[in-house]
Amino acid sequence: MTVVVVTFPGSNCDRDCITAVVEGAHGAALRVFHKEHELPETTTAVILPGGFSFGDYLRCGAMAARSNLMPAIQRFVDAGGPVVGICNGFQILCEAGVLPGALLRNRDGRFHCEEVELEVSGDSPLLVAYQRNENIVLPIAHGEGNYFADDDTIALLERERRIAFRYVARDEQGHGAINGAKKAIAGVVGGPQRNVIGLMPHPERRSLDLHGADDGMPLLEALLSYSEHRRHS
Amino acid sequence: MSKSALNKLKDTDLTTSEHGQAVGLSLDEFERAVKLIGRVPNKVELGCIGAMWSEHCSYKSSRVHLKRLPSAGPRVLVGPGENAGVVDVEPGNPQGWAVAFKVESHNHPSYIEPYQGAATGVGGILRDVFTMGARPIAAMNLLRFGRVAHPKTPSLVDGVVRGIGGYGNCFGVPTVYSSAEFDAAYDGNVLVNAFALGVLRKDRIWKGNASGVGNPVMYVGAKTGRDGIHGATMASDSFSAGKESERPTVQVGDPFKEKLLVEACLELFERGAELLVGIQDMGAAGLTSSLFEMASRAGSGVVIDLDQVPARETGMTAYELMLSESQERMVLVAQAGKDDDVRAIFHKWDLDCTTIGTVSDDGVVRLRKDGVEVCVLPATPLADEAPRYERPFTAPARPEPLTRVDVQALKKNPIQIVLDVLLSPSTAPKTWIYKQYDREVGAGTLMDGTHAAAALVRIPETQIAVALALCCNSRQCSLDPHEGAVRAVVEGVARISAVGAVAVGVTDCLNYGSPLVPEQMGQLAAGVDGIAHACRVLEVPVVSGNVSLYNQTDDQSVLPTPAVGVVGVVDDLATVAPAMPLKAGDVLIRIGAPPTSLEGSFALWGKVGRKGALPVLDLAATSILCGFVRDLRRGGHVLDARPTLLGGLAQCLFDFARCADLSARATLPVDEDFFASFLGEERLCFVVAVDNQGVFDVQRRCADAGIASAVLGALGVSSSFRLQDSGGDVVFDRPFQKLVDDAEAVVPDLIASGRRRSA
Amino acid sequence: MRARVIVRLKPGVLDPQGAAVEDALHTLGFTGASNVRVQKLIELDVDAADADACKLLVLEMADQLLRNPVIEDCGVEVLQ
Amino acid sequence: MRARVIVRLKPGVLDPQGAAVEDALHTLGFTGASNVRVQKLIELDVDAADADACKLLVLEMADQLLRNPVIEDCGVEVLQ
Ligand SMILES: Nc1ncnc2c1ncn2[C@@H]1O[C@H](COP(=O)(O)OP(=O)(O)O)[C@@H](O)[C@H]1O
Ligand SMILES: [Mg+2]
Repeated sequence: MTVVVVTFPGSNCDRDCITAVVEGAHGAALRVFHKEHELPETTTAVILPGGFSFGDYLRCGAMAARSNLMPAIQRFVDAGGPVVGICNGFQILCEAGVLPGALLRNRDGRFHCEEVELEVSGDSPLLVAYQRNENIVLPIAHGEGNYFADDDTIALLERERRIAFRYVARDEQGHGAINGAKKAIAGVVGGPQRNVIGLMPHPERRSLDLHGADDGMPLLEALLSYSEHRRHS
Repeated sequence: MSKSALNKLKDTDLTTSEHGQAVGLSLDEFERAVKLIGRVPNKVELGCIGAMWSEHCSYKSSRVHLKRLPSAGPRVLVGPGENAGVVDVEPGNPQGWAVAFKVESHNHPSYIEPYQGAATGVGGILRDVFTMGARPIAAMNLLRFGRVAHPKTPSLVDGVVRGIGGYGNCFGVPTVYSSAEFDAAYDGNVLVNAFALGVLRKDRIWKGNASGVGNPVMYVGAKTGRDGIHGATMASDSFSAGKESERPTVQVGDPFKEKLLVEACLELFERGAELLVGIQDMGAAGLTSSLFEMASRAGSGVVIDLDQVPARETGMTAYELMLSESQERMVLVAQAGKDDDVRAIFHKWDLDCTTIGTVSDDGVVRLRKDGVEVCVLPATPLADEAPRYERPFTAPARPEPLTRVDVQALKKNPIQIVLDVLLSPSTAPKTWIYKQYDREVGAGTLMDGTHAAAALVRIPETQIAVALALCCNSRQCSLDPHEGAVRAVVEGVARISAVGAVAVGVTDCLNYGSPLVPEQMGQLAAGVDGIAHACRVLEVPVVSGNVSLYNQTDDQSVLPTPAVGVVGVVDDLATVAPAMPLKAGDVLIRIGAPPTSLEGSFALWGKVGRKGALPVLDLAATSILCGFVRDLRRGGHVLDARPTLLGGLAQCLFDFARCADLSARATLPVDEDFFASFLGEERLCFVVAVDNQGVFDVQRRCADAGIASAVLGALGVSSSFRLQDSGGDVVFDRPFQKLVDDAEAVVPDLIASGRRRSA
Repeated sequence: MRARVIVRLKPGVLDPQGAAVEDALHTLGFTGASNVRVQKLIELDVDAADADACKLLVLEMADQLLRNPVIEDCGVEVLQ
Repeated sequence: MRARVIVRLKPGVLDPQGAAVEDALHTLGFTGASNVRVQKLIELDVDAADADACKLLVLEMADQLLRNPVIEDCGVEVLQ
């Protein structure tokens, strides 16, 4: 059983994700470089880590979404394989069309690194380790986390309970106060079997003893147990 | 003479002393150069000499003083002289971990273009660190801006903060500590000092050596453009009106490219000496300083074909290629025949990597362009025999001590005095700044400057943590440059002690005015002595640093600002409680003897003129105090600790309360003066937060150690922040949340006011 | 041949940068400024036989990389 | 009146974004693309009597806010 953490040239949370999987969740993890064309055969789950995959030039995630490895990741998704995209990883999944919508620049034009309160709100096998409607606290660190999708898409996401996480702090229109995200969306569920999650906050930064809190662990644990479960079924 | 006459010359044209002036060489220096090489230099050679002998690269005014800094110690693996200093973290383990760190200034560029200036400052210091073989895991910065009311201040703050964040966040280093203060003395010269620390195995340290005749010299990273030509000479000159047209093209940073560079270099380092001989980044004075320094360190020479240097623009001359300060470039010397293996690593990371020459044995740097030899200069003499000046200096005059009248005037309105301290931009919380920095990338940040006295970052995959702080009380330095510098070191050591770490090394960035003004040179000399003295007594070596002079515009020079970065180690991070949340009822205990006067305190700054005689700090006692608090902090009942610094005890208590999100109340013990105890800064104490059951234990340990302690009050007892005098009378009492909101608003309001003001 | 691609946010998409610039212009006293949009303009040289071929090629680049159809429209001009 | 400001990096100033886009285009097979520069284009409505007044006003805005004179040049066009 192997969690693959994809390394794009400007990924800078890839090591953190590996540490979270190995040290925090006691799983096995492997870095795979974006220039590969295939995932290793042992791959049971994939994490697209945070960072600035290609410098975030042009649009965050745009160039990474067109890298060699992406078709293989798409096939993995189509086959029901669990995938989590964190921060830049979320941006990449949107750019690649694996998840709907896009992430725009934060409404105030600034980078934000701070803890935010989130409501776990969607249905996905990767969210089962959280209580339904549980509120958790995770750090964000992004300049472009302002989620956008057209109204039909948003309505669909709501109807299908595919909004994985929402920011608790909202503005008058119900958008995320921190960055302007439509309907305060901080994370989205996708994939044929709800097997993909993209989110702006960083669960891997709340997964070890030294972090003093472990609100990120349930997501990582679910990722591991779901891939384990798939392997046996 | 202006640069234009020099611009007209071709690469190989011979120069005169007047051209020398255009590259920053005095008449004497030009003649010295002629004597050294036995002939008149051509334009390329003159450019190289000008850069190498600039203040920035040669330290010609400061070198005689820097020698006095203690740089040896059992943990020092690499001292000053290399790109960064390296200190042992695991002395018992021959393959164990070490840390490489350094602080560097980017003051002049940041004033001209705040975003790019600050960004490239971060880029430069990161390269200095990873060049040693280290993976950067933490960054800090020390910023000094002009008055809040100065029209340029808001946009400078905004640009600098965005620039630091823009670079560090993308590169992927957590920026864990930031010191930002404001004073009219920085109106025309901001200070942007950037610090970086990386981790490496002590048996895998790399240096900038060009050894091994016949080995290929390779160029990696970004292409060379016409950026920042003469940057090093610019940093060695003061600003004045009318010089704007001589500004070099601004260097633009590309943090993404730097990220590729660090990954590629670390992969190369993994392969070790099988492929690599030596490596150096191109910093100030670009290709010139890296080639000359690498050759001179190895006692070798190099033959370089400048046509092989990847150029971003067409028609670049040898002069331009040698003096460009384009960012994100490195020079390395590979093992003969291994060019292709090296290239493969860089290509994997989509980077240019070109062989530009070979190592020779004649000690000469030879440059060819278009088949013509354009430069033949001896490496070692140029690097080692740079001019060195014992500039005349005068010992700084000691200001008058405070008079009764000064102090009485202050005491008339104690509430306002305390408010002035708590709500000053220099002491106000820097949350607005910190939020723009990714402080957690790497997932190893246990504490950062937003909530703790110092930052604490884990060395990946270990139970070891590194503590860091970057400090300077510039106002105290302006009153007493020696004592102020002593206190900058003490502040750093106190901060890292407060998070439970042992200080293992220091890096310093000496920011002063013009070395040609004897008073300002005197400040530098005294500052060096102060750092040297404190480091000796506290037994912590200075392993790297930087000097930034000419921080003056016309006649206004900055406050003397020796920024001191202190690095400490926590062997086992299980021993420091992970940022345990404080709770209502936790008790605040002051440890150490309180100040008895207001000399040198922030409360009086700007109110009494340049007055205040800082007493000499008892370093031995302070050292014992720091060690004592460090031991207290490790395990037991002490949940958090902070030294009393800028703004004294009042500020310290407020920071405690603000970070804990709980109000605080404090009453002085009998026979203490409200003003001296709450606002004095002439002596250092600590405040510790202790859970209720631990109070007796902590007091007993203090008594056993012969250290003064006093229970001042507690957190969260009411909704007001209250300071009471020895008699129990309430002197200062404000709704806590309002005070916090007001303090938090100071910096964002400053930025917003800039928008309004430029209307 | 030099071409120019203008990438603009689609009408319904919030343009935070444009809004910020508009705010700043207002505080600076340019109260008459409105509907500010910040767009991207990409200029590049293209190896193409003629203007039509150039335009086609650049449109292709735009579809594959330069714009994100979820949020952006784009227009291509051939300069010379 | 609608105006358009093109803010471009001065010649010689590094454009990391342009370089990255160029690299990406090459990887996607568009090997004929070169000299890629990514610039900013700001469009806005202005309260002005005529095209000349409009242009003057926008130039003023550009100098005060829209461009960074140390590294950027700009051009103003009045659209209608
Ligand atoms: N104030 C100082 N204290 C200690 N070491 C210093 C100081 N200033 C410079 N050095 C050391 O001198 C050497 C040259 O530094 P510098 O010229 O800043 O490096 P770079 O070429 O990277 O700019 C470095 O090893 C640096 O650490
Ligand atoms: Mg260097």
